[in-house]
Amino acid sequence: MNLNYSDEQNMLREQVLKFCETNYDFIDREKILDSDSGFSIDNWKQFAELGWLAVPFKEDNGGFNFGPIELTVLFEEFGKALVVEPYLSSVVMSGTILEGSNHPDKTSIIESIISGEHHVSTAYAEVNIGYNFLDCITTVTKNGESYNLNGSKSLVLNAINADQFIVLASYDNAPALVIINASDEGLSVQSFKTLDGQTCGELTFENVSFSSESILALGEEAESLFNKMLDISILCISAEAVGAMTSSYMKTVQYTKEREQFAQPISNFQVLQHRMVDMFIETELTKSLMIKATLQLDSGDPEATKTISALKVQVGKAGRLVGQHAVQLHGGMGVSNEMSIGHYLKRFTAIDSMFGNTQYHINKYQS
Amino acid sequence: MNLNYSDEQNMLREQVLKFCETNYDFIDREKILDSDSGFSIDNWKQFAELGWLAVPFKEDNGGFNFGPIELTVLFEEFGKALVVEPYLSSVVMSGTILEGSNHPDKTSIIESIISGEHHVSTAYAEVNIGYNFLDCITTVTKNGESYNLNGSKSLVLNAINADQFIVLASYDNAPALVIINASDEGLSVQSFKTLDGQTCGELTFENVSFSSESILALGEEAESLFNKMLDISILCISAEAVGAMTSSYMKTVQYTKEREQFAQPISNFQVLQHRMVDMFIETELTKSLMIKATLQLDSGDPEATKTISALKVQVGKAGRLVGQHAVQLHGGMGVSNEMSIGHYLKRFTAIDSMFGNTQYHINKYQS
Amino acid sequence: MDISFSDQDLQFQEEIRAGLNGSEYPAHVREKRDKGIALSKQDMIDFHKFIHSKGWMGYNWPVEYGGTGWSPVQIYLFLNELALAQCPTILPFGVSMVGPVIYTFGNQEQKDRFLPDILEFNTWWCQGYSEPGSGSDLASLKTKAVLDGDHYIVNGSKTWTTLAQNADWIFCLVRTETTQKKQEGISFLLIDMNSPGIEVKPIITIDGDHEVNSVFFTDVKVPADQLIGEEGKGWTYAKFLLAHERFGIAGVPVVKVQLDKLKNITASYNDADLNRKITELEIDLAALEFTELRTLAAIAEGGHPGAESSILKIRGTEIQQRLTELFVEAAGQYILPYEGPEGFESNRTPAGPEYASSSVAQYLNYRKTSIYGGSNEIQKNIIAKAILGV
Amino acid sequence: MDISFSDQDLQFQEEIRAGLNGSEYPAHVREKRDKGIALSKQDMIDFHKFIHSKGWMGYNWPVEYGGTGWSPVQIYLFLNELALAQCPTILPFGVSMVGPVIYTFGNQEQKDRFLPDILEFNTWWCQGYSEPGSGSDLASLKTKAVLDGDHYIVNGSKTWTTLAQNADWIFCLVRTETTQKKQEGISFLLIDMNSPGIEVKPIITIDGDHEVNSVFFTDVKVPADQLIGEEGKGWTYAKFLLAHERFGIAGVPVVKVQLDKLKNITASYNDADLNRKITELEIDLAALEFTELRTLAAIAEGGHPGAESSILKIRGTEIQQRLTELFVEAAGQYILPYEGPEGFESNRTPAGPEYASSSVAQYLNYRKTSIYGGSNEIQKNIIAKAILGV
Repeated sequence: MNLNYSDEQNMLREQVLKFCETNYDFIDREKILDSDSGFSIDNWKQFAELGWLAVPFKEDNGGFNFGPIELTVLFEEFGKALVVEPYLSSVVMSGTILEGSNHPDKTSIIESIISGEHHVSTAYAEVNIGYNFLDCITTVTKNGESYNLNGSKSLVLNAINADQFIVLASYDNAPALVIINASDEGLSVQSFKTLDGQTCGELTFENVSFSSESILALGEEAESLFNKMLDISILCISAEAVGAMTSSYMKTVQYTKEREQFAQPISNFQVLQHRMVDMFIETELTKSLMIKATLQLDSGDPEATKTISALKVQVGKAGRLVGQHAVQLHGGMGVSNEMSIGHYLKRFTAIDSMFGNTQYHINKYQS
Repeated sequence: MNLNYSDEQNMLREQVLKFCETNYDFIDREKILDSDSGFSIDNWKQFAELGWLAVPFKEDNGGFNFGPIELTVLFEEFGKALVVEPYLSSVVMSGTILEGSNHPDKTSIIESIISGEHHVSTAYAEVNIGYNFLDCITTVTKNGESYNLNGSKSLVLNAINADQFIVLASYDNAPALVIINASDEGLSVQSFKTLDGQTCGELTFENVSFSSESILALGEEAESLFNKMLDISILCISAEAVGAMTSSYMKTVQYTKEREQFAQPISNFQVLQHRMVDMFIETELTKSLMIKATLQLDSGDPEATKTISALKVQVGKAGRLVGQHAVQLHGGMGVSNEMSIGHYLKRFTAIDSMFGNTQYHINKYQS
Repeated sequence: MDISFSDQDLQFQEEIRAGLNGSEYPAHVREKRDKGIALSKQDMIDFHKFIHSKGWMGYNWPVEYGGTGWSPVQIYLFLNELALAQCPTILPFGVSMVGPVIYTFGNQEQKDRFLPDILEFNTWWCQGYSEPGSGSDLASLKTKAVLDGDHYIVNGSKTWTTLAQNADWIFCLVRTETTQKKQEGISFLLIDMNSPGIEVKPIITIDGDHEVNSVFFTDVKVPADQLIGEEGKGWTYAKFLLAHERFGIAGVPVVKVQLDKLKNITASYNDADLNRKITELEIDLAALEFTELRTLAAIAEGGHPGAESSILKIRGTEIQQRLTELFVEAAGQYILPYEGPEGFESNRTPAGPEYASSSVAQYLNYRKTSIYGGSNEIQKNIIAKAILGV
Repeated sequence: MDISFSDQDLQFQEEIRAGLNGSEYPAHVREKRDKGIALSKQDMIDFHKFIHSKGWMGYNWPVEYGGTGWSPVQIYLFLNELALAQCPTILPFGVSMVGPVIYTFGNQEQKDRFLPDILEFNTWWCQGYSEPGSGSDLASLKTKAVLDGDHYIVNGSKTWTTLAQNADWIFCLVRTETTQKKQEGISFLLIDMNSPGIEVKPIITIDGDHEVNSVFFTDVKVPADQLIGEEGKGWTYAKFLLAHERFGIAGVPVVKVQLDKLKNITASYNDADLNRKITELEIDLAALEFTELRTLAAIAEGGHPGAESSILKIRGTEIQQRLTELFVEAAGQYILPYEGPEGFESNRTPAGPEYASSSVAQYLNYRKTSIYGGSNEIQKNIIAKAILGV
């Protein structure tokens, strides 16, 4: 048993930390959120130059062949600074599916993702099916030599900037993963800001036509690839949550030491002290489950999916507790949009809602 | 709207309070618990002399024709001193059923209860049916002109001292309430102490024979009478819980003011202060629901049963919180059997378990 | 004991209900509230003018100053009906805050000058208490007022000033003297928001809404006859105002309306766990509601519940916040699209089920309720001291 | 990073498991534990003698003093296996408490005199720290030891002394000098429980059990060579003892065993809400278990986790207490018949389902866990100061 990060992993962490310190203070972030794309193209270029976009991909596809550990290192640091660049959607979600598929052009698509030039978003959610993503109503039908896609997808991250979409659909009553182009006829995209300052889009498909080559996976293969993508995506946003929790309690400790009321720093009040201790404890417990899930995914342990559900439950509960306490202890400052602390609460709220919320994963863990 | 107790009700409260101060300090109570009967025959005689045993009965039956309000006054004060006399089983439970029945001797039985000479216990619980008391397996069968009772009943309060038992049984697949004598052939009683220092018994019936006169109610009438008894019994133990909560937080406030650690009374510590505030708040909220349920039962409001479930839920949660905090704030003294504070926790635990626990009544409220 | 309201009270309740359902009620306000659309400043004025037209504006004032002279029970029923009819809240700053201070501590000239406009809603008031450095510790305020002839010169700043962007007047606690005890030397001053030297800067809250502001005072000249009562007695007046019975602080009827909405939404969900949480909330709400009635009964008997009303604040805001969490849980992933509110508690993004759009707005908006008006921690300190004596 | 234990460690684990399942293990102890029957004093001695016979008694001691010299991982695995095999807890008073103090601070004569008996369990030790007036504030202790020739004369009392009724020896913190700073003037003294002037009075706890005691000292003569280290340094030794890595403090394996029992009981219940609570507990337990492993990994690397172990204490006891609540919930009304325990955590009343009888005993018994060993409030104070720096 060894729970130390390697020197290489620690270097990666240092690099991300430094990048965020230099390029991602709260003012920088506000400007990024106000931009048209919703993230910084410059930052994304730097991610590419620093090799971060290559982290999880196999060497065959131009990647570094790193695994879940390195991804959690990246995301924990992203979480501390509330980074909004679409790493989750383009690299983790779409990258995982592409790399697991048999698409003839997958290497070139992945290479263009790694280079930072190309964005692919995965469309998995639909109205009226809740978190049972595989029960989708969007359908692929065969039409001579080609195929048609009809239906709609919801909450597609970074949709407005995506060059391609991977779409989870139903074909012959079985799941299918297909890839289409943003420019394809019959596809329309309506984009929104998300509650935590990212972007997402509603997609509508009217006879979007594609060839058999665009089918990434079918049936059980599609299901297992999709579930693999969910596991690793949940792990990444959980690591992000751990980072965000760490920042939340540390900023709160700092604030209460500086804020004076009744002629003393409010950190002197025992009730507030214990509240911060609770925040610290929840953060540490979440980190524990995050590391456990990381190592189980890394080693291909069949228990990993169950631990992922446990982790998502813990992230949901701890995120709520840490986020709410942080706001409460910041008082009026906590509910001001010009302070970073409320944005952590928003991110925790968003993370809990994604890929199955707390209650969904309690039920999943049980079953 | 008027939420004041009447002068008469306040006098009753004063009387009980005074009685408990004089006869029911913690040492007195310990002696009572160690006695064979498990309660004080002397106290019971005084209850009779003071007229308390006549409180809920109609004037026709020798009672004072008082209602739920007076019962809650009694029980709230009983709760403060953790009174163990079998008022609930003999007067409230059995009294309610007797008075609602058509038994030819009901007046004389009630009169003998009021006089303090006679104890009747109601046997309603069975192993394996949980809180669905009406699904009972104990059965009445017709045998010529008379009837036979077979089966077993569990957790019968004050069984060891009862002269008669009212038994909930099944007759022709419908509920029946019958009354039998403790001396009847075929009846055996095994008695236990309860966790909170009272007594209860396991009853077994082997062809216990009785005449048709002993049938108190059948079918829907039995069901509605039984449910009425449950409502009023839950109200009484809830009022008892309110009294016990009041004592718990007040004793805790007192203790923390006296107990010194780190050269100051521990009541100075803000975390403990807020804990005691939580105890106070929960007590007040419980009292509110208790009064609401009392007045609804008093006025025959059809919503009363729903409020009774809400009350039982609140009593369960608040009792746990108040009882546990009281023990925690008393430190080692809290877990010592020689201090009263831990006995309140036991009583809250017992009360929650009776007539449907918190979770049972959440479900019942919903349905 | 008697749980029911008197026949007169029930008849009163009917009259209020009929009035609120009547044709005089501004239709555009009703429509916007039904649809969850934010009200404009003019909408709010129209609503208050309607209330005044019914003679209800001074619902908690004595007859002598143009109020209704209603009993506590009537006030309770009135506010209850307003909430059940989904009316906006009657803005407290004029009628519930500065008004009672003026008619209790102001001189005749001040009463004549300010009270009629409050009742007619000709003036929109805001509250100048909190300062950047003094939140829970209000007495440490620093905004200074120096007497210069027949004017005070005011310098300093106030913060978390609700709807200052709409206000015509502000009532302020200012420091007129620096003393040993920080509660002394504070005065209560009325200031015209159009005075030169006042600047209002919006504070955007985490739900994206603009409800609160910072107000900056730079050499603002305030006529000395706008001082209420005596110099240095401001703290006494402020405490009077805080102790003034805070009707409706528990927010029970609003929660009831919202809870019904939530139950309608989740009726088809068959989600046992969410249903359990809703039931537990409903039970807690019932306990809170009857606690409020107990307080009301005590007031009706001439009592002055002090710290007990802290229970209503603490548990009321806890329940409100839990309810918003359940809406978020019900909305699931559809809380994600969110472009900030159009105004009060409503998101302008239409993606996903209709109710989803406002759920996260409310969740974020309601975080403030356990902070403002004396944080819940402060409320517990008050109970600990005043009731438990520790 | 690597989540798995080394092959050597796994082989070690196998050996322990085989030993505990082997024929040398006292059969009567196994049987009583299986049935949930309390162990007698002799049973406990038999168990400890068995542990000694395997050479495991000094599991946390260096080889030099007759210990195993095991690595932190081995100690962890050993304690884990003991719990999973439903063994009683190895009594900490000798081997984990006074033993390390003696071999670290005692002189050669003391080591020779006391250590072998601890390992062989020829002496049953108990701990004399707490006093009626000093619970969390241990340093305020008042029991006095006055040097009189070659003896100390001890007067005072200790309380909450676990299993003092069985003990041969007690190690005590006593005041040998009255000083300004209350941490000074405290000494560490070993006292024969058979000394004249010692009286042991049982304290019955709320579960009806007799586990703890008051111990009274009246002019007890204690040979001066039973003082450990230097006079006045007792506080240092006590702190060393408290900081000594508290393996297994989280109680994870015991909870696992109990949780499995609970799941067996409730499997047929089809009670969605109880199942949900069990699942949430299981998830919290998984988080706690891995947190303990992180602490273990840090120790194995030579680290000294200090305040972090407070997390294990706080969350561990919270989980233990919640688990007992779930047993009570599962038992429903059958918690009612209860005549106190036969001994450890078992009720002698047989009414209702079998598991019901011990549920309420455990519930009441476990209330102490958040109080003793530094209450959870004190643990949070420690984290606040040591880790958060507030």
